[in-house]
Amino acid sequence: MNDIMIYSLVTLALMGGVLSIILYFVAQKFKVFEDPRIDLVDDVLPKANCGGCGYPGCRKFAEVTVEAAEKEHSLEGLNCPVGGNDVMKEVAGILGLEVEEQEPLIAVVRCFGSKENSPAKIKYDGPATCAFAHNLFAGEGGCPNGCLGLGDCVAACDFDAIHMNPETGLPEVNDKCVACGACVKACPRGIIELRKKGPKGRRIFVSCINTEKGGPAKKNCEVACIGCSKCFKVCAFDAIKMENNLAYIDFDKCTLCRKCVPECPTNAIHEINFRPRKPKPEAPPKQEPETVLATEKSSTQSETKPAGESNPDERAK
Amino acid sequence: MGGVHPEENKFSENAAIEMLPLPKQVIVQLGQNLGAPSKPLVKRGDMVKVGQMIGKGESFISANLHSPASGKVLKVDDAPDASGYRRPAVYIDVDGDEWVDDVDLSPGIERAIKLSRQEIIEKIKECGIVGLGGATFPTHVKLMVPDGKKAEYLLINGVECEPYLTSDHRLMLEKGEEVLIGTQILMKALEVDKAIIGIENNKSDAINHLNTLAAGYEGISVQPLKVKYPQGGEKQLIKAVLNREVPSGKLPIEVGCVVSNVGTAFAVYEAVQKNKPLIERVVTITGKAVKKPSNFMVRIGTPISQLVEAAEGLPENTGKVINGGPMMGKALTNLDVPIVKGSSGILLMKKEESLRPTSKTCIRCSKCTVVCPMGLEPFLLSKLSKLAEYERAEKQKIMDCIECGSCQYTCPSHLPLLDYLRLGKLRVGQIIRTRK
Amino acid sequence: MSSIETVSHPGVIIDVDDQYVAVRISSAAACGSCKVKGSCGMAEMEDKIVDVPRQEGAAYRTGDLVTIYMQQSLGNYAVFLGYVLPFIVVLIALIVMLQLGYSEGFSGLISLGILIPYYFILFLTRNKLKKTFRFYIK
Amino acid sequence: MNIFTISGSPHIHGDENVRKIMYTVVYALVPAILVSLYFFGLDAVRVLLISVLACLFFEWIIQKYLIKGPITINDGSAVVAGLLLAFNIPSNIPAYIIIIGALVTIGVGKMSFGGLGKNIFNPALVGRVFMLISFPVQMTSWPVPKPLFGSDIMADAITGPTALGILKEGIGAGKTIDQIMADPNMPDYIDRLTGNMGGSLGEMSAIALLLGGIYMIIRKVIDWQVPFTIIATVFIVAGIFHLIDPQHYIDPMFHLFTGGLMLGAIYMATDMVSSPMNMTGKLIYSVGIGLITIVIRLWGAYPEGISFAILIMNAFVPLLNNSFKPKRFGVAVVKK
Amino acid sequence: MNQMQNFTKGFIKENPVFVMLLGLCPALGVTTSAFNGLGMGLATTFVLVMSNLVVSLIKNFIPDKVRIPSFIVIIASFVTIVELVMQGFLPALFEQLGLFIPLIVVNCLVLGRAEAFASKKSLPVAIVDGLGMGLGFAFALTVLGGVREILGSGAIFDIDLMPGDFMLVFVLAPGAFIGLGYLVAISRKLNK
Amino acid sequence: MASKRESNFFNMVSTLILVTGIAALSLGGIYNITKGPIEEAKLRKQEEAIKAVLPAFERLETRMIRSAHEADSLQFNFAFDEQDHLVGVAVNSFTNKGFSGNIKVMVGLLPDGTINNTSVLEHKETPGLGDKMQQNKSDWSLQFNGVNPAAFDLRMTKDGGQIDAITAATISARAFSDAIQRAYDTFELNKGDF
Amino acid sequence: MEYIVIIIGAILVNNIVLAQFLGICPFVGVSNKISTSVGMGGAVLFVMTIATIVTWLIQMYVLRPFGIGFMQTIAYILVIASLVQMVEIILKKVSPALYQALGVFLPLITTNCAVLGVAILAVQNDFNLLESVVFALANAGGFTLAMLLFAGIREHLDLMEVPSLMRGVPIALVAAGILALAFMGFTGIV
Ligand SMILES: Cc1cc2nc3c(=O)[nH]c(=O)nc-3n(C[C@H](O)[C@H](O)[C@H](O)COP(=O)(O)O)c2cc1C
Ligand SMILES: Cc1cc2nc3c(=O)[nH]c(=O)nc-3n(C[C@H](O)[C@H](O)[C@H](O)COP(=O)(O)O)c2cc1C
Ligand SMILES: Cc1cc2nc3c(=O)[nH]c(=O)nc-3n(C[C@H](O)[C@H](O)[C@H](O)COP(=O)(O)O)c2cc1C
Ligand SMILES: Cc1cc2nc3c(=O)[nH]c(=O)nc-3n(C[C@H](O)[C@H](O)[C@H](O)CO)c2cc1C
Ligand code: SF4
Ligand code: SF4
Ligand code: SF4
Ligand code: SF4
Ligand code: FES
Repeated sequence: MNDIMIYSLVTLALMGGVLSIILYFVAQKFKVFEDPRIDLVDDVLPKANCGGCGYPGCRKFAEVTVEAAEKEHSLEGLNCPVGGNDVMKEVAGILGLEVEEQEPLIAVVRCFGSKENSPAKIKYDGPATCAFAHNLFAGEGGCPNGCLGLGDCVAACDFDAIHMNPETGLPEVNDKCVACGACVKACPRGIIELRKKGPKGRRIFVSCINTEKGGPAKKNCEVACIGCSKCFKVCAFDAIKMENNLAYIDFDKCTLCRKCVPECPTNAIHEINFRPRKPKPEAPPKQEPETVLATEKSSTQSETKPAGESNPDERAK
Repeated sequence: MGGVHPEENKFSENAAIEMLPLPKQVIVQLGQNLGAPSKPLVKRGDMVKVGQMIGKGESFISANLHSPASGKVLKVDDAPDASGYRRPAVYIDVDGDEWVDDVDLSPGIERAIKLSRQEIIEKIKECGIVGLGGATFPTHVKLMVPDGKKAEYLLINGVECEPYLTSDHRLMLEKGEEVLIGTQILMKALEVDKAIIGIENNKSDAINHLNTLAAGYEGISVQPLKVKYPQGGEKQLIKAVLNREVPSGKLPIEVGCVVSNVGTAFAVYEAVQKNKPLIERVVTITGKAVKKPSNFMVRIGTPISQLVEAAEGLPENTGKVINGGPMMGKALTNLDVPIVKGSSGILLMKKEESLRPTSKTCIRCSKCTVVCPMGLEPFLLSKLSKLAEYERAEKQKIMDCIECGSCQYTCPSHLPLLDYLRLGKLRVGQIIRTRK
Repeated sequence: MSSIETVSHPGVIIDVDDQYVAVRISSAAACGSCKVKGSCGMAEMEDKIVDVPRQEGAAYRTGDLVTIYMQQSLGNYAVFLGYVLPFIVVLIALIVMLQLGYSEGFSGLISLGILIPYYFILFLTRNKLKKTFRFYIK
Repeated sequence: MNIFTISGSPHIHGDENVRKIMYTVVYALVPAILVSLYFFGLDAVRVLLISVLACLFFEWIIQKYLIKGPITINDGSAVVAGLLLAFNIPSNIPAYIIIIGALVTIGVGKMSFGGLGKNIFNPALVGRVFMLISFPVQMTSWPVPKPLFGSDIMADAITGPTALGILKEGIGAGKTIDQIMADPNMPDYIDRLTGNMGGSLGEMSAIALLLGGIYMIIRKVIDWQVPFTIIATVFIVAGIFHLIDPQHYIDPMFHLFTGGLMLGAIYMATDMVSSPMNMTGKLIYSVGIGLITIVIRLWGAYPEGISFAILIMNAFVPLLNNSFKPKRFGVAVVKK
Repeated sequence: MNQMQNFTKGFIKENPVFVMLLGLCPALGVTTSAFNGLGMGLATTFVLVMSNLVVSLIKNFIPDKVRIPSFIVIIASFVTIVELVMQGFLPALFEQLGLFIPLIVVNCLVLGRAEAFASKKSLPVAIVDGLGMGLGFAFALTVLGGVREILGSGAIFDIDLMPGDFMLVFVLAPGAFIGLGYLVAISRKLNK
Repeated sequence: MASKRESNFFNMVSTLILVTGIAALSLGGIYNITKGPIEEAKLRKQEEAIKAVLPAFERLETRMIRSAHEADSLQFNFAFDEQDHLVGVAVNSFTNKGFSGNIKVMVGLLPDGTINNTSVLEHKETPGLGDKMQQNKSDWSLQFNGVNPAAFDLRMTKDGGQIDAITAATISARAFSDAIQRAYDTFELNKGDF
Repeated sequence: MEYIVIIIGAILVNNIVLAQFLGICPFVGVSNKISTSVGMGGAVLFVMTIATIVTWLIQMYVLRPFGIGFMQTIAYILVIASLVQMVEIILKKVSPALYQALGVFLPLITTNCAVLGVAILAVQNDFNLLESVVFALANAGGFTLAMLLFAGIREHLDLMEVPSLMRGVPIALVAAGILALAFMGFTGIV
């Protein structure tokens, strides 16, 4: 061993010693340490950072879940809609907890005022955003609750799950939808609802949220719900509510018997993913050609309040 | 600061005000003023007379509503408004022109102001006077100067800077004396001894006319102003006339001013001196293709289609109908919409004028910033609201925008600046309200 | 208030006492989601805890997600006191020592040593600073 | 039934548009183009054509195949960029270098940022500086002007230095100003004014450039303050140093009429996309350009500095826009 | 994840430079030619693999609080070894890489891998990871160096492809940024 | 997974001291191994440069000599043949007039002051331009060989001298010749002492 | 005078980020807020200077006399790492409020290759102590300038529809390249 090695040894070991002492005190001061489970949870999350869980980003959600597990020993109220049950199960597994299954949801578009059903009576010439058009006027078709077709919902979706159908001028949801709810928030008219996907994706809903009386409603749109209550009367399961001239089907009560569908004089009730009916005299309701899903229907909130912001009084001022 | 010079196109400036015949049916919207809608006082089947109160302004910022015609109430129901949304309205089938008794219908001019300050305000409230300059803010509220504030000046807004419109211009020429008396009434109500009538230089006849008349009225003077849009915005007017700047987010009273439109002054005259409620107003009907651009005295509730008839019909190639001027007016969805208190003109635009050129991207020319009378940066604000960066937009004073449209008018890229600004203001407004 | 520039940071309430709310702020967004978080700086990157004075009438629950904020100018002031001023002190000490003709090694040591009194002064004023650097919860 | 159009106010529009603005710049460049044709003849035509066409072509192909957005080559901005790029290069430069320059101008300087209006840096200058640094030999061999009607003593291929080049060379070699001015290659005042000297296509005639500048000012396409402040700053700083040491620092007028100062100050610093959005910002930006230009001219390795100066100040533009806001109506009052 | 994926991910999918944006300083600083890039990449790979190996071996011996400093010491030792060996046996390359050799110590990639991988996973996994990441880094540097060399001097690995003028910018500082910028964009496209 | 050692004071200090100690020892070891090659590499570089600029020689003698231009010294390497005759001097010269940064040049002078050969040791000039000074990049610098600055103007032709500048890199060329001039002037000034 | 040369050289001609390629990671990673970039500059200023002083002392009084220059890398990095930690711990101890304010204000503390690089360069350039300090100061200035410009540029670009492939880092790098191009104009002024 020559001088050089001795010098090196002494110098470095000295530094190591000093450093470790400093670090010791640092360690004393910074007791907080990050729960390693946060990383583990973070790893299984889908990394979409979409905010669908209600937290800013997946990492935050991971922190919150770990914290909830620590403090409340349950993950109640915490759900990653994108990852769905599988991911939540994994998360729960990491944290040693159980989650109850949540039925998967999907976005449904509750308007079928296509270009044909609700022809344009006015020409809109402005920025292509529903939010602005909603504040400016009732819509090209004239229906104050109907879809404006300018695609704010499409722009809001991070999952490529909702697209404009250029023929109908209406958005359509496909099975990439993870029910993050971004489109629901984006639609100024409250047309989109997150609805249970249903067994084999089968579901029935009223594809209209127009609260106008029958006359004006029908004047603007051929497939508007005119509040005639026929479906209400025919439903044996008390699944249909009538409010504000509008029918709404409660998914939990609906048994998917399909009795109401042919009953509607304006074909406002849509059924999705059912096998075609046996030929019946009456033409089946207009339905999207694609298999998985299609345009959708009306929801809880629309009864109480004509769909979120769509209240015209909130306009302008 | 700022401002633009659109083509004036005041086709109807020499057309004297004519009475428009009574329509068969009037639809009186219940929400005609800024603030809460009036509460209906009549129901289906009731018989009403002209001037009878049919709607009551119950909350603090709200105004009374009177029947513009005599006849039978057909129904109280929703009626589509200018934008196609349905709002509550009173439908009246007109069967004549029978007035309530206490209105003084004599032609003479009543000069002496008999009522006290309190009574004046009461009367104005009673008669449902709202600002006729466009915002339809209830005038009696404006006259109740908050404690601790003192009005020094009354400014009468005769600027009428919007292209095409001439209703205020004609009113000043034909009813100059009444306007001045109305001004005196307002002065008394506000307890100010100075009133200034601001008029743009392009209406020299009105300036001369009022100047001559004003000699007989103490404290009232006329101030000619440079022609530029939006000289008539109240903050701009105060700045131009008195060189005072209303602080951001504050009302004119902060700098000791109250601003009223000439039409409002006229309505105040009629209400206080003649006991006549606000049931009619001057409306200009004009447009490049309109055969007979004119100014009409129109009853509130008259369908716009009737006004169009009176101007010798809807031109073939009408592409857009605007309630108001081309800079600030609202496009209408159909012609069945009734005239409301705030309608100062109906502008018919040709098809080729009514479509916007396609917009390109912002080239950062800063022309919008230069013309903005409020010193804002429209290119930035509209971008921020497009990207939903509302907090930043708020910090950049988006709420100060007076929606004059100068920026969008001038933008060489034809960007829909004001459209996005409005959206941003709406959202920011919501955010501010939830914060409280 | 809104016209004053502020810096804000999301965080989670971890503790509440009668005067202060302790908020744990996690690292800045860009780093927070970084895979190799904490490895770029040599300092182990730990979350920081901030004491926020309680505001009248507000209810705080442990675990709440909150945003804390502080005036922008205070941030700059903090940087000034924490980094810039000591730098200036060191620089001046160094120049003075060298001008006085001391050797470079000695001057260097002294100029570093001058940080000790500097920090001592900071220590003496810590209560005043505590009042200055106030945070708020949004 | 009549279908009405509905849109938000305002319903009328002024008659400005982007195309008009861009073509105003093109028209403003016409005198300078004519001067360059006079001095360089067909070579000038060649450079101008290649540059403009290449810019248009790259803009088109990038928009069509890479960005897959709307094609906007007819808005005139690529033409302006192409013209100004051509104005910044010598007339004898090989075609492939012009094409590379156009690719950098449009591809790197403009389209990478998203196209018109989004770029931070002046595209033509990005192209120019890229070429200057990549191809210093070709970019700094200046053909001697050969006026259309002049005597044909000068052979075609003669290259000569620019006035600034001679100056820098001379100073570098330790000569005094008097010695340098005695150089037979040094253009005299008249030549400098009319552009009869070596240099890029477009920096030839100060008079032609000024003429176009006045036209643009009248048409309100540019603010006079920007070119004026740049030129004034250069003049003042150069003047101060000239007064201190006249044998080492040449007189300020020389700086004004040589090199690309006029071209840069009038046409390139004023590019609205890459300059600040309000007057205070614009003034600071202009002073900055003037200072950096003269610093590079006096002490840098490069004889000319305005291209660098504009690009550097371009980088400050976002900060300037952020720090200097227009005077808000009613805001100063609140403070009191 | 099997070992093969573990090894290959560093090249495209999780390329440290193009995707994770780590170690950008050397990536920009030394890539004036493909050879320099490769040299730097291999040097870094060596440090990465060796420190992963050592860290993985002694991970249980090290108390948590001194984890990072210990890693730094280990990494710095290997860097110094590279430095000394290169200086002795490859002086020309050493001169080219200059400052950036000692800077391997602070390359986030190296420390990050030691911290995030080696200190948690088993030895073979750690080594394969180090090798994959290191070679991915080397790959990125070589590609960037190659692009800059071809565009800037018309050569690759010092072999002249064709004579003539090339775009000098690419061997200078601006070319590094611009080249890397577009390579990151291209790798995004490839990863889509 | 075996449990980690706890982070207590003793463990921390001992671990770090151990780690640094081992590191220090292994580094010391490696250093001892590489020391030789490193020094050799450095020497080789210097020697090669000298060999390249001078005729064959047997022995070197190095001295610092005060520069003729400024308060600095230049390294003079005197080369002698077997008979101890001076065959030439390799001057470690420099210039600060480069396009970017200093340039170091080894200048080989014959005893009469004639330039034998030159070699660039270090420079930061632009690749493709200024680096044409280097003989492996271009033959430009060969024009200095065999001339005696006493009778040859080392300035560029455009400055009135006899050297053709490097195309588009006059600055580097001037700087290079400045370095040579410095070596020559210092040589001339101190000639008597050799 | 030589100090001015050092300062101009380090800020404009050989800018630490744009020409020397040091500290690119924070430059790319965190330079997107104008409001904090000056603050980060202040932190870098302090850390860089202190680190440079300490490493200079170590170099001159430990490594050189003992002939263990080869330990430079390891010694520097250890010293710098512990220094940064020490500053933090002292600040926290001495003035918790100040420490917290900094924690909220600044994204991350700043140990990166810029600090180490500057320390090594100072020694490589044979600067004396004061020159080293000025060199550190100037480099911190250059770093701050670059960060500040880029914070502005990136805030600006965040509002623009940059093509998706170029969004974020790629366009920032291209812009940095263009700025580096522009800074080449300063070649030769020192
Ligand atoms: C909520 C609210 C309260 C107002 N209060 C007063 C007031 O107390 N006194 C007053 O003179 N004007 C008041 N104004 C009226 C404004 O000053 C202004 O005249 C009105 O908004 C119409 O202006 P415009 O037509 O320029 O938009 C108020 C306006 C609003 C919206
Ligand atoms: C851009 C803009 C332009 C305006 N132009 C006029 C105008 O020309 N004439 C007018 O009387 N009011 C105009 N106003 C409305 C005035 O600001 C103000 O509301 C009115 O003069 C107040 O009087 P009033 O309450 O009696 O309507 C304008 C408002 C804005 C925002
Ligand atoms: C990127 C770039 C690098 C340059 N590098 C050098 C260089 O290394 N040496 C040099 O003398 N000039 C260099 N120059 C300077 C220019 O080529 C300058 O025009 C030249 O030195 C003077 O022209 P001349 O040599 O043709 O007379 C460089 C220019 C650029 C654009
Ligand atoms: C007054 C004016 C000056 C311009 N100057 C330039 C210029 O110097 N370089 C350039 O590439 N484009 C210029 N343009 C065209 C256009 O603005 C430019 O290509 C944009 O920067 C592209 O986004 C100019 C345009 C105008 C109106
Ligand atoms: S369609 Fe709506 S709910 Fe479904 S993923 Fe898209 S945004 Fe989310
Ligand atoms: S569903 Fe709503 S958001 Fe979507 S296009 Fe229709 S109106 Fe717009
Ligand atoms: S921003 Fe508002 S106030 Fe300014 S010009 Fe535009 S519309 Fe008018
Ligand atoms: S006027 Fe239009 S193009 Fe000009 S800055 Fe404003 S928004 Fe941009
Ligand atoms: S490699 Fe230099 S900062 Fe990351």
